[in-house]
Amino acid sequence: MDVRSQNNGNEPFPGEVHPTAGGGILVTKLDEVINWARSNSLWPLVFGTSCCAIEMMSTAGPKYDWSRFGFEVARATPRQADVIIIAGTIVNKMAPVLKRLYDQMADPKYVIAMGACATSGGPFFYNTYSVVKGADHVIPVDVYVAGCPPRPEALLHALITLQEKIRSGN
Amino acid sequence: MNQIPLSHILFVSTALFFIGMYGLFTRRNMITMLMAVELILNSVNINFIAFNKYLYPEKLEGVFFSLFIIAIAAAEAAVAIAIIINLYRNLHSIDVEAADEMKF
Amino acid sequence: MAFLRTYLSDIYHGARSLLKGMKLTGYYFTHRKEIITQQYPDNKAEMKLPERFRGEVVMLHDENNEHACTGCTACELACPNGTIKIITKIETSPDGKKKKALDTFIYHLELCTMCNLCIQACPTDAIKMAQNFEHSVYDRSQLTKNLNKPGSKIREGVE
Amino acid sequence: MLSIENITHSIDVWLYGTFNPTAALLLESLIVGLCAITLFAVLGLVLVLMERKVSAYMQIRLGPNRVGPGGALQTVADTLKLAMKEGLTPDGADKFLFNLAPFMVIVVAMLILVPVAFAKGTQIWDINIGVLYISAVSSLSVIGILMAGWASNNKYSLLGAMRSGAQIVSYELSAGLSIISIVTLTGSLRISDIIDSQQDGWWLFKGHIPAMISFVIFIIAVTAETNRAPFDLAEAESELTAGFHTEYSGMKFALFFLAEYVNIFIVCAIAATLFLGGWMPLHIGHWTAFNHAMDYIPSSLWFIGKTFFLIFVIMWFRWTFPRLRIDQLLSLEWKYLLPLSLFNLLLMTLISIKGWHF
Amino acid sequence: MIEEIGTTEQGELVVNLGPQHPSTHGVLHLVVTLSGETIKKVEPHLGYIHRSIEKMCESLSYRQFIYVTSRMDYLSSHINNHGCALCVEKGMQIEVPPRAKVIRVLMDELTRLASHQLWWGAMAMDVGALTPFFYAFREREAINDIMEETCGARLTMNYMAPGGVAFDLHPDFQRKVKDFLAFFRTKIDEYDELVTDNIIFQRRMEGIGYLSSEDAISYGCTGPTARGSGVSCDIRKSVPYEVYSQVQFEEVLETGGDCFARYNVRMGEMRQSISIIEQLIDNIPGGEFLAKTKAVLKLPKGEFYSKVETARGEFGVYIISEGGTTPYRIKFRSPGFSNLSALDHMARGHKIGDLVAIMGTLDLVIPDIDR
Amino acid sequence: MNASAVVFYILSAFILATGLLAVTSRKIFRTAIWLLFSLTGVAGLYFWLGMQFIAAVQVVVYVGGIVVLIIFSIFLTQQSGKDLPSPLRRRTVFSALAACIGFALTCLLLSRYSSFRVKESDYDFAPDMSISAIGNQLLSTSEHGYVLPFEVISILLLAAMIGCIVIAMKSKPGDK
Amino acid sequence: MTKEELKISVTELLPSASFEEGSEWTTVLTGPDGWDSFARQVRSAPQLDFDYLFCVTAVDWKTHITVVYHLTSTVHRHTLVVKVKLDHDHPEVATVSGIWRTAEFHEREAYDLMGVVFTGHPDLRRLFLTDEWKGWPLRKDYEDPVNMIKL
Amino acid sequence: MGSSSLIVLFFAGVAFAAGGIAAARFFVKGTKNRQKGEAYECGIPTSGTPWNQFSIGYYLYALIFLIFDVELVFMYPWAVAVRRIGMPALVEIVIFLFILFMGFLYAHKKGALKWM
Ligand code: SF4
Ligand code: SF4
Ligand code: SF4
Repeated sequence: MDVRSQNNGNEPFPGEVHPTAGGGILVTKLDEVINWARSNSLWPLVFGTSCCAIEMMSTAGPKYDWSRFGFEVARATPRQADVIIIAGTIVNKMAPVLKRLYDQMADPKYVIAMGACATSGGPFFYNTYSVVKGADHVIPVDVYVAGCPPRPEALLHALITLQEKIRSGN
Repeated sequence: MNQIPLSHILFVSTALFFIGMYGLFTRRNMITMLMAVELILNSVNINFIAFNKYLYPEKLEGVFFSLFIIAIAAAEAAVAIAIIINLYRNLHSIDVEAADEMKF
Repeated sequence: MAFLRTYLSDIYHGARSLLKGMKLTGYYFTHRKEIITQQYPDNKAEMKLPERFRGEVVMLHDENNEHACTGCTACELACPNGTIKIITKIETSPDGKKKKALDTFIYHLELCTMCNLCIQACPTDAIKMAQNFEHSVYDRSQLTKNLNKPGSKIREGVE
Repeated sequence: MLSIENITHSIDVWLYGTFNPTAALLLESLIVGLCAITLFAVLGLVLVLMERKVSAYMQIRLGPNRVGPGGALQTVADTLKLAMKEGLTPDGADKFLFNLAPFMVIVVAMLILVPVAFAKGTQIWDINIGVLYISAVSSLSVIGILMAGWASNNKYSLLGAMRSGAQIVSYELSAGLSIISIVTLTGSLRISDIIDSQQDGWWLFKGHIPAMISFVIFIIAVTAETNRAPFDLAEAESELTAGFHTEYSGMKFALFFLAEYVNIFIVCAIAATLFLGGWMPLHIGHWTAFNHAMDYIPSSLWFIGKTFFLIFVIMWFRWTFPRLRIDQLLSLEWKYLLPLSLFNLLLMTLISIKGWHF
Repeated sequence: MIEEIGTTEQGELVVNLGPQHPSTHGVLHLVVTLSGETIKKVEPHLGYIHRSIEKMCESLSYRQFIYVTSRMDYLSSHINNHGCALCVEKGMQIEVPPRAKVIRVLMDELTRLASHQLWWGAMAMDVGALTPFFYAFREREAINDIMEETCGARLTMNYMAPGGVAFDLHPDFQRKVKDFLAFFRTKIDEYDELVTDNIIFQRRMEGIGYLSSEDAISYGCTGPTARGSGVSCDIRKSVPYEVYSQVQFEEVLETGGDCFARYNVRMGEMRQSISIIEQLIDNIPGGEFLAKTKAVLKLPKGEFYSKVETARGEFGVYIISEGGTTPYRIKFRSPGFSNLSALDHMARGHKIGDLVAIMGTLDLVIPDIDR
Repeated sequence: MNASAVVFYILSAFILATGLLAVTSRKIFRTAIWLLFSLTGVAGLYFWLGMQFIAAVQVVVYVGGIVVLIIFSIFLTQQSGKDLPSPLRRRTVFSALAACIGFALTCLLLSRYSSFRVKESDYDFAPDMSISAIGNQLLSTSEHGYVLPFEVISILLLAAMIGCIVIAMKSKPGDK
Repeated sequence: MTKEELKISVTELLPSASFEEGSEWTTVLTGPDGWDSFARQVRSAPQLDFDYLFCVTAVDWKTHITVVYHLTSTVHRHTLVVKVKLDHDHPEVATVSGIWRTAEFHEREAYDLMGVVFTGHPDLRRLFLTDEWKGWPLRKDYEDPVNMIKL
Repeated sequence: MGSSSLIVLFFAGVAFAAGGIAAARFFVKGTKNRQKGEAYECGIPTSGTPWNQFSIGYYLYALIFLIFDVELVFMYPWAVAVRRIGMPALVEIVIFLFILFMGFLYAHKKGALKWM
């Protein structure tokens, strides 16, 4: 199964996309605490497909050190991860895998599309037969960051942007 | 503890013994049979300890007996499992019925 | 005996090599000055990017809101991945001459690979690479930009 | 002087003074239970933060520093987040065992706390078989891991659990032999007796080289038993993604995580008790003034200091060494540690019989 | 009796490693057949990052297509670009100015250093040591800073242009490179201390993933992978391009054929790269950095093949031109593709942990394989 | 009934219930887990009896050793996900009947002697004595010493170990 | 061996071969027949000893398809390029994966992207694309209206 | 506290774990989808179940471990008593260990301690 079917709009893609739920029964104060916790403890899934992954590793590296924000607990299994940083190109063969990984994550979950490829297909937008034109064709994306690759600070900026989004409660 | 008569403990151990017996009768799979045997051995051990405790609290013989039983049970389990594994290698089954064909 | 000798020397050398590694990590643990971490959002003020760093394509406007783009589409052609779309219009100059001019310069930041080819291709140096890199957005349509400012026109004398 | 012993004692006196014995016992139980839970929570928070900071400093970076002062609230945020995260149970799993496994590891970790002496006179139960109790109960934890690995119905989990099973049982031998070699010196399994016997010096120093060897062996063995790098094959990230807890999420995963850290704490506490005198202050021979000065440091601080030092050493291992391969891991135990510790034990016996120790 | 797929024979287990897996360095998908912990078979499944670069290039001009190649082996992006530029220059018969030649070689070697550093850290991480990764990145960041200053980007620089390089060197370049080399020379000893000499590491590497020299040639392995088996295959020596014939360096050869040999080759190559840079850094000739070329490049009808030595091995660019502004067909011979094909052969009979180590020493970059 | 008695009955119920599950469960892995719980319950019973040492030994050997070994051998020889074949109805009924009758008979016998009651003072040998007492008696060469069995155990273990290795490592008749 | 010498030895082995001039290496043009045995011979003949196949390329010439093999000898350091001309609609050629192991992957790639069938290949499947993919994307007449956005 | 502490801590552990898990149940409404419940295997649908025969080389270690474990159990009372008894205890344990060590050497020689 590949994304073509989704582009055509006929066949449903495996698994359904739902908006991430926050629960509706919480009082605001508690909500704030929980959002604070969630925003400060974003454990990324180890997921890098190509060049952007190197910059993601640099961000994890000593100079930029995303552990300052508490992001360093990169989990290899989607069950324990909170955020997928789509670092790199997503091709049609990979799309179901990405979708599956996203589906298998425990709620709440967030997605950052890192780099031109993940936001829109980037350099591989035209004249390629195998690249997904943006990861948001596959899974819902919370934050996009442009660049090819974005420099580590840009990724950190994206993470901060995501934190703000979580904190604001949607 | 003193409120519990010895017979209650013996009752438990007897029950355990017959549970083990039941398992030994019904199961055909060697590993599960081995487990049932372990239950039986345990029921015996309970008796030793309880008798020691209730009847001869100043002595340690019961303790020693159960200690040695445990040791022997371990050795027995080890050998039994080695045999089971070997059987399995040869027959690809550890059903007791299959073991009838054992040639050596 | 020889067996015992190698056995023990194995242990000795193994332990030594392990201790050597621990010494190194221990050294870094105790020497805070070796830490090279930069604190990104806090160091924005003193952060200095190299002047050649390519963050995004911008069009230069002077104080009169004038730019140097003639709408020649050289950059559009040079761009390997169709990041730039130039929409031109026909402008009639006061003296009645009709001239092709830039209407909108559409720039898809989400596609751009910062390869610098458009900049090199531009005959009038109307565009250049800026150093802004904070491109995170919630909605990717915000990444499609219009580079010529509203109401801007071409600077006099640029051909 | 404010010491934990006085506090617990006064609480005890107060309880039994004000309530009838049954109620007092119940209340005491409640307090102990709450203390244990708090201890768990605090240990989890502190140790995880410590690990992250230690690793950061060794890796020339800063580590968590933005949540709360100096990053102190980082683990609080993590815990809260984990508690507020969905706890998945895969469809294919054996749901009962899958959910039972975290309980198992946590309960085991709780039960090992029983004989640990946190300070002078502060012990939940000074059980007469002290160290044997600890090695007995800790051998239960392997079942929790096997259970988790099997019940997940996931190949990585199963492989991880099998590895961890083989590893834990193997290293139990050396750990046990190291403990026994100290027991030959103390002549008692009771934790308080073991600490008392170190009044005039720690066994690490009193027992000459054999004690040091068994100390080293013990540290290596417990590192392996707690599945810590370089023996973290059960969760070898680059091989088995997350090992036996691959399928666990949210709080269930957090419980495994927590149990791992609590186990580290406990084994380090045991090592400190056996070899470094537990809460005993450092005393050196006849330097009376020095010894007196040392006595002024509360015993709980001594205990915590020694334990955390050992925890640090174990973390240091983790951030320095590559992981062993499974066959190397096992041959390290069976070819090196086990014969060595057997031999070492005999030496130790000789020392203790001849009274050659100080 | 056993009908499920996934269990081929009794007691065998089929496990997927990847496409999302920490040790596959991207999206390689390995289907591993295990018996217990022992590997019976490894079957690579590719294409999870197949971006159809060859097809794309057919519609890109000769100036444009170069940048795409930095996205293939992004760790040697410079060297890839170099290979493409060489091929275009070969077709157009452009004479590259001497300054550009030296700059290119300098950049190549810096890229190689950066790539090997990353490899070192990542491989140590694969075998379970996490700290080396961070030390490696410290040095890599130093190189990245130098690169960024001159080329304007950290990873995908697009610095090569047909006929030379896109910009001149930054005025600080020489000083910074010298500082870096002095710094790195001490650090590479630390690498040895921390990893090479470590007994656990050695035991994990020695005798693992043996590849004989005949097999290496037959599988088309190149680069450090083949040189670890004693096959002399350094393009910089055998078909020297640019100024490689004028600098003194050794082709690092090891005969072990196992993981440790490959490891040592790369460590040796880092030292060789340092010495190459040291020889050149003070001798950068003046003059133009970019030959004058037409605005639109058109290759004559014909076929052109050029190869360079990337950090992973022989990278070949094969352009078939029909005389237009775009290539008619372009083929990239990527080193990782051939190196990967030997993986099954190397991994059989070892443990899962060894598979990770073997992949670590193959230093695969998946987009380079998938293109 | 005081707290201690309650504990005893809970423990007994636990032992018997998990024991019963262990012999009836259809999933073999679960069988092992139930067995484990039953054995742990027995250890608890020893604890309750004040025999800490034996309790610990029970846990160390049975739980830490035998059950782990059983689990390993399950993985090796079973399709642990498949249900065990259910035993023949006839056999189940027959065995249950036999077990029940045997149990009833034994209980009958036991009830005759239900007057074992112990004087309270007899319990009070200090529990701490026990381990060193065990040690002393184990090593003593006197009449009541167990040094000979102690050494014999080592020979038994040696025999078991060699036996295991010989048996378990014997390869298939087919392959060399 | 120089280019000329190579030509002579090649002609000896494969009399039907023609040569293409104008590139840096000796280039042999041949059809699919006899390629198999020719490959075997250039690999094993001691004076040729082409033990290293470094590139396999399939090219769609609209009328026909050629498969280009780049061979080198690591002993003699000479290079030979062999172009095998195949039918456009049913390109079929014998595999050389038994001679050079590396060809296994390269041939799968050529099959995947160009549709060249290598007879005798041990495992000829799609390599990069999914198994259910239709068409041979690197061919010039390949159209994919869904995925391919033409610039 | 006496032996009741075991019961207390047992329940404390259960309460701790249950409390944590229940909190998540209460606060988080998870989404459901078809793939969530499937086993994770690097994003590829798994084939077959791991609950199959599974050949492992560990069982020999477990076998030998069991033997040594029993030996260890006997050594605890020995270790407690050894100082009081003195030399004879040493002799006894030397014999004991020697016999076992023979088995160990045998296992070593037969390659039982080599990975299979
Ligand atoms: S955006 Fe650029 S750097 Fe990132 S993956 Fe795509 S091509 Fe590579
Ligand atoms: S930098 Fe490159 S990709 Fe971006 S607009 Fe310019 S030419 Fe296009
Ligand atoms: S930016 Fe430059 S190249 Fe592009 S249209 Fe304007 S003038 Fe032409």
